[in-house]
Amino acid sequence: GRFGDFGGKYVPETLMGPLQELEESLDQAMNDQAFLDEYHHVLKEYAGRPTSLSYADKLSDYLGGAKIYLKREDLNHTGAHKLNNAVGQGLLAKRMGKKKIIAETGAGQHGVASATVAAKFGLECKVFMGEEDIRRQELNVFRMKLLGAEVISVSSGNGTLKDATNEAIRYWVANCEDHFYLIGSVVGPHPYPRMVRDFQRVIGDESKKQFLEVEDELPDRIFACVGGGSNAMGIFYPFLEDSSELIGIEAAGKGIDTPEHAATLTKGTPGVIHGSMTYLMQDKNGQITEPYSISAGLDYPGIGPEHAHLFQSKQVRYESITDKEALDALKLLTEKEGIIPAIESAHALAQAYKEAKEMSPDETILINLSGRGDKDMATLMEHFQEEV
Amino acid sequence: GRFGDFGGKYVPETLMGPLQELEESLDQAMNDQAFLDEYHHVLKEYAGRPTSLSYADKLSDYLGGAKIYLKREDLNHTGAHKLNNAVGQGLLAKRMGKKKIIAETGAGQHGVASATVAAKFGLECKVFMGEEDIRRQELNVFRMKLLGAEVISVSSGNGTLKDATNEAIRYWVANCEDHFYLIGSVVGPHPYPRMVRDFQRVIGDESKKQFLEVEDELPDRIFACVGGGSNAMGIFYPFLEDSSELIGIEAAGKGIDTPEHAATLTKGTPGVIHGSMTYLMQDKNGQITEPYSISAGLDYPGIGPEHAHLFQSKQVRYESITDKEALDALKLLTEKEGIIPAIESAHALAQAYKEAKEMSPDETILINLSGRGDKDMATLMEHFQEEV
Amino acid sequence: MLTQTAFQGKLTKTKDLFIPFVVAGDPTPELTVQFALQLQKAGADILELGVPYSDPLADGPTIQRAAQRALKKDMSLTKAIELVPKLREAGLEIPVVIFTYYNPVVQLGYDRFFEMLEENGAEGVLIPDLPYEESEDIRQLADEKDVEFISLVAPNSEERIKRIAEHAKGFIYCVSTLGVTGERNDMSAETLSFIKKVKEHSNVPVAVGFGISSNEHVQLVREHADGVIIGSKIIRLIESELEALENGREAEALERFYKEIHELVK
Amino acid sequence: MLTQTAFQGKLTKTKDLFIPFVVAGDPTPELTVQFALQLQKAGADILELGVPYSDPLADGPTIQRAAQRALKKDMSLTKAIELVPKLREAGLEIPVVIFTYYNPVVQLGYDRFFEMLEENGAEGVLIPDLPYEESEDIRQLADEKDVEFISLVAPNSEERIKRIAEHAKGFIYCVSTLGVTGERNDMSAETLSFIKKVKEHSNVPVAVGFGISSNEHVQLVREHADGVIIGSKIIRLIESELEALENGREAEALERFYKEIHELVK
Repeated sequence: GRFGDFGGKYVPETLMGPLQELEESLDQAMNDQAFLDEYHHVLKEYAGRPTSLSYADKLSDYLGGAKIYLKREDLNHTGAHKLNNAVGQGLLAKRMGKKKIIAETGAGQHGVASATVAAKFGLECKVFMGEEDIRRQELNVFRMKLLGAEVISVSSGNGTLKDATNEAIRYWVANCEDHFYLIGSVVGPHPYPRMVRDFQRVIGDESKKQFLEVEDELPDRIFACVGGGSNAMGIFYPFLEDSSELIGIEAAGKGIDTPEHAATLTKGTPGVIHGSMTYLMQDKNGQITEPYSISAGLDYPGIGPEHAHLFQSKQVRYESITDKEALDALKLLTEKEGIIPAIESAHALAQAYKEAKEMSPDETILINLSGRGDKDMATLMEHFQEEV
Repeated sequence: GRFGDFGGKYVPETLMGPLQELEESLDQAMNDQAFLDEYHHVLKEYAGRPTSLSYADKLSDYLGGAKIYLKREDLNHTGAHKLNNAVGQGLLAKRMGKKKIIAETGAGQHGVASATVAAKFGLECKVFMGEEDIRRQELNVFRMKLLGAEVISVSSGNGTLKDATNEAIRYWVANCEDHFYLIGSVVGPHPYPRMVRDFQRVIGDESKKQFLEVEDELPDRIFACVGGGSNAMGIFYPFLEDSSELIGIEAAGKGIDTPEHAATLTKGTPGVIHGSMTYLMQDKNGQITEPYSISAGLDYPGIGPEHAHLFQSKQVRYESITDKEALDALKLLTEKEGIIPAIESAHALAQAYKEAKEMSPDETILINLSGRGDKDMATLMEHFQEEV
Repeated sequence: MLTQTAFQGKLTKTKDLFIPFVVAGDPTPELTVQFALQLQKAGADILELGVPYSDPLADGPTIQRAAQRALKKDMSLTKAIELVPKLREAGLEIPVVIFTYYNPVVQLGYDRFFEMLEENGAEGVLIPDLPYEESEDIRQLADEKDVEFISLVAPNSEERIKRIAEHAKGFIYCVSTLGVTGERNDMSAETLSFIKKVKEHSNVPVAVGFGISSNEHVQLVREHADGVIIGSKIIRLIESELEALENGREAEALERFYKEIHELVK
Repeated sequence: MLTQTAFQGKLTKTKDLFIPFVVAGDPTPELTVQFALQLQKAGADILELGVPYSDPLADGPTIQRAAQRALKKDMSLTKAIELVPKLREAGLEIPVVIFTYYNPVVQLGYDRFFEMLEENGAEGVLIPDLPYEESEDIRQLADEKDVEFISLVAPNSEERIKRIAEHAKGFIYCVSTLGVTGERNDMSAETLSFIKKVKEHSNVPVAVGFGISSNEHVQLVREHADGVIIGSKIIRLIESELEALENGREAEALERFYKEIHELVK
């Protein structure tokens, strides 16, 4: 259960049994062609996969450098890559005979994805969400409820994602016998980081096939934003042994030299968060600190342990992008390509733009457009109302 | 330019020239394989087509009758079938050398689709929208602006779709030399109804292929909602000569025995609206009356002339569904399948549910899920907040 | 060479025609009669009597407003036609052309429509959203009933200009500028060359409308065409009297209106 | 047959152990010392000194609140360890187990951590989120430093129960009910059979925690296990004195606390 120095299972004893049961069931499932077939069947006939690979011709021309391609996870059912993983874990829960799932959520995207698969697979669903996030994301809360999920307000801590995750883990500890905990990113104790990656690698697998079809060679560089890091692991993983350079982009918030950012690898240190040894943002006493990003999906003080390993082993380069750079990148994509990306994804775009300009037109770039910006409209209105 | 007794070009003389130019260019384009290839290329690599055909297993089981399949236009880029047509007309505008497009919009879906293709194809875009709709659909207005479109507020009449369409036509009359008018449904003067149908028939063409793959025979019945009627014409058209029974569903609003509905075929009479002879809602003096539906996309006093013809020739059966029935149908699909449909599409669902129950499990139903419900969240919150 | 003048013999001039447009019922049916009389007094040769419509897509905001005012007074196609005998009673002698969108005509039915035109003595009809290709039946009926069916022609009508002009009855309505009705402050060389082209093919007087709002415009049009059609400008003049009319100063308002029109077409 | 008791020779009983839990710095470091003394007076055999943590995912709301209070007083792992000599000075004689989440230990580093435990005379350590499989290194270090590394075992530890129990040091902490810390009002037959199973394999006293909140619970646990661990209930008793403490009625509050504890474990 390790990625180099990172990963592991740093959890209360009570969870060791359930994690072992999960690992065994997962290994069986991943070796069962019928399970894999059903997973891919649901992705194709329900979620809308494969998602498109779009050549951003106007954007590429405008920047005047590398050819830019977008992997369109925004076209996935419910509007982001999150569903891939929720489908996989939902099917696994069913296979394990668990009728109830729990999930944590920040902005609500993973909560919506979990509530969606719960509805589709006939499972009971409880979503833990910080009370502050519930206030900020009223629409997603309503959406989850409409899907039949129960949204549980978490008032401990600052009432955000970190606290919701703590509370979900606590609830799981107390109810692990009949509950499946559906974690939304490549974080948490083993085998979650590996499992979520394996349910998200479909992004990279598809991208590789599609890219070879249109360009006949692999992209020179691949960009993806990193909060917990599931969309990035999903697209990077199948390319790890290839020549493509992989770049993960963290949220620099108001700047990595301010206290308000979520650049875990850039500024954090190794430690344990949510059951896993990884990098995290903490004070000198090992108390976890509150991260900040305009993008709720990147506003997380930890990062998946496999990213920590890829950072340490230098297999992936990690950069960071500020709120402002991300918003500008979002606007440019919208104007040039008619695609409003999630603010999360816009972090990957911003870094890619910087590098694309310096590259030659016979080089290629692949960006994981992890989700659509519909959920971010309130934020965007606040920032752009005067400009547009 | 006729569908039986319906269709035609009832427009100011000034538009006769532009319509003729459009028709000639369209005919050339539709006979040019390069144009068709580009249209299909954009749909595949940009819009995400083909959209999935989803078997609604839980819903079918729950209703206990026919097997229900959903054509997932909600997975199309920008969230509805509207983009198919906007892509087609956008490419045609480019081909005709028009650098500026205009569009009318009600709730804003076609406006967003038009603004999207304008951004993608580098065209200038003006969207006409009633001032009342602008107030109600603040988010879509912002979205169009973010995409670089100019949104023009229309204060004449009641400030809704009908008035926006009038104003778009007026603007086109005055600026037809260099402007392309991108109509959003199978309405308007010839050749619009035919053109929009031909750019939407991809829905039916894909459905037929996909349905044959999974069921090895055609669906027994096909359901689609009808406002102007483009999603319905899109899915019906390729099946017109087949054995499948086709059912179009209009909005009965608060009931077809009240004045508040949009059931044009059920309650309207033939006449001329927006350049076309068709059915419409009017008073005894031939003044067009205001329709009503909870669903902005069905809230239109006319209907595409081809529907009027298919109604008269009984090739398609038309039914109507009230606001309440549609909302209940929406909720059931959400809970059973994890898909929140547009309220428009929910009208088709409601009628399909009624009939599915009476059908046998070896019969099949295909429903065009024309769009996703994200845009309707404010309305849904108002109606369901207490229930969920 | 003009061979047709017609309007049941009531139009005897074929040059220098002044064809004003008013909306029936704007601001009241009674006042429409009064304004029409002032127009006749100022030299109008034919009156275009507009029928207010809910969705007037060939009209600009000025005429839309007038239509809204008239609709509030419950005006309709039939009531507009029935206003014709009242105009006669009050002393209007010039031919009247009913200007109506197509849909109200469809609802009334062709038979009843022409019956009513005949009964009420309207001499012409103009349907702005019924182009040549869609109007064969109604043109034939109009011919049979001796009603002038007025055709419009636009600069971008291109090769259709000839066909439309050759079949025109009563007078031919040239859309001087692309666009919906409204006032504009200049006339282009292209417009003038367009008028010339229409005249080549037309057997009826060629009148120019859409955007004529000053005496300079009128003079310019007169030089090149057989008639001038004025709509929005007249509606605006009526509009500017609404307050006076509401406050019982009717005589004063009509007098001022007459003077303005007189200045416009002198 | 219990062969190990240890805690550097300070724990001589192997039965009827009362192991209370307090959070260092709740509500202040000084008062933690005072509450600890009351607990000793009421018969405590080992003190679990909790280190407040920002993300205590094995704790219920009561202990989370206590941690928040302590964090506001700037409590930390190092300061909690440094509280031990102060406890001794004030008269605490029973062994002290530092109860801390793993991350603060990682940040401090194993070497410095054990150095500090030694310097400050803490006899044990318990890390609730460091299960058997992840703790080999630290258990070995603890052995070398003569610090008791307390292991937890849960009913669903299944076949791991044997392994954990056999390697347990100091005492073994049985999670009586699945779940995070907190108070519950009943004990199940399954819990009792679980305790029995742990005892079969353990060489150290078997203590039961998680949910013990009444004298009835304590009596029941005593019958079957070697010790009782009480956390949330004690925190709640401290919490109920907060107002009195804030208003300077410290002696009265401590006395009431002592009586409540005495009743609980009598």
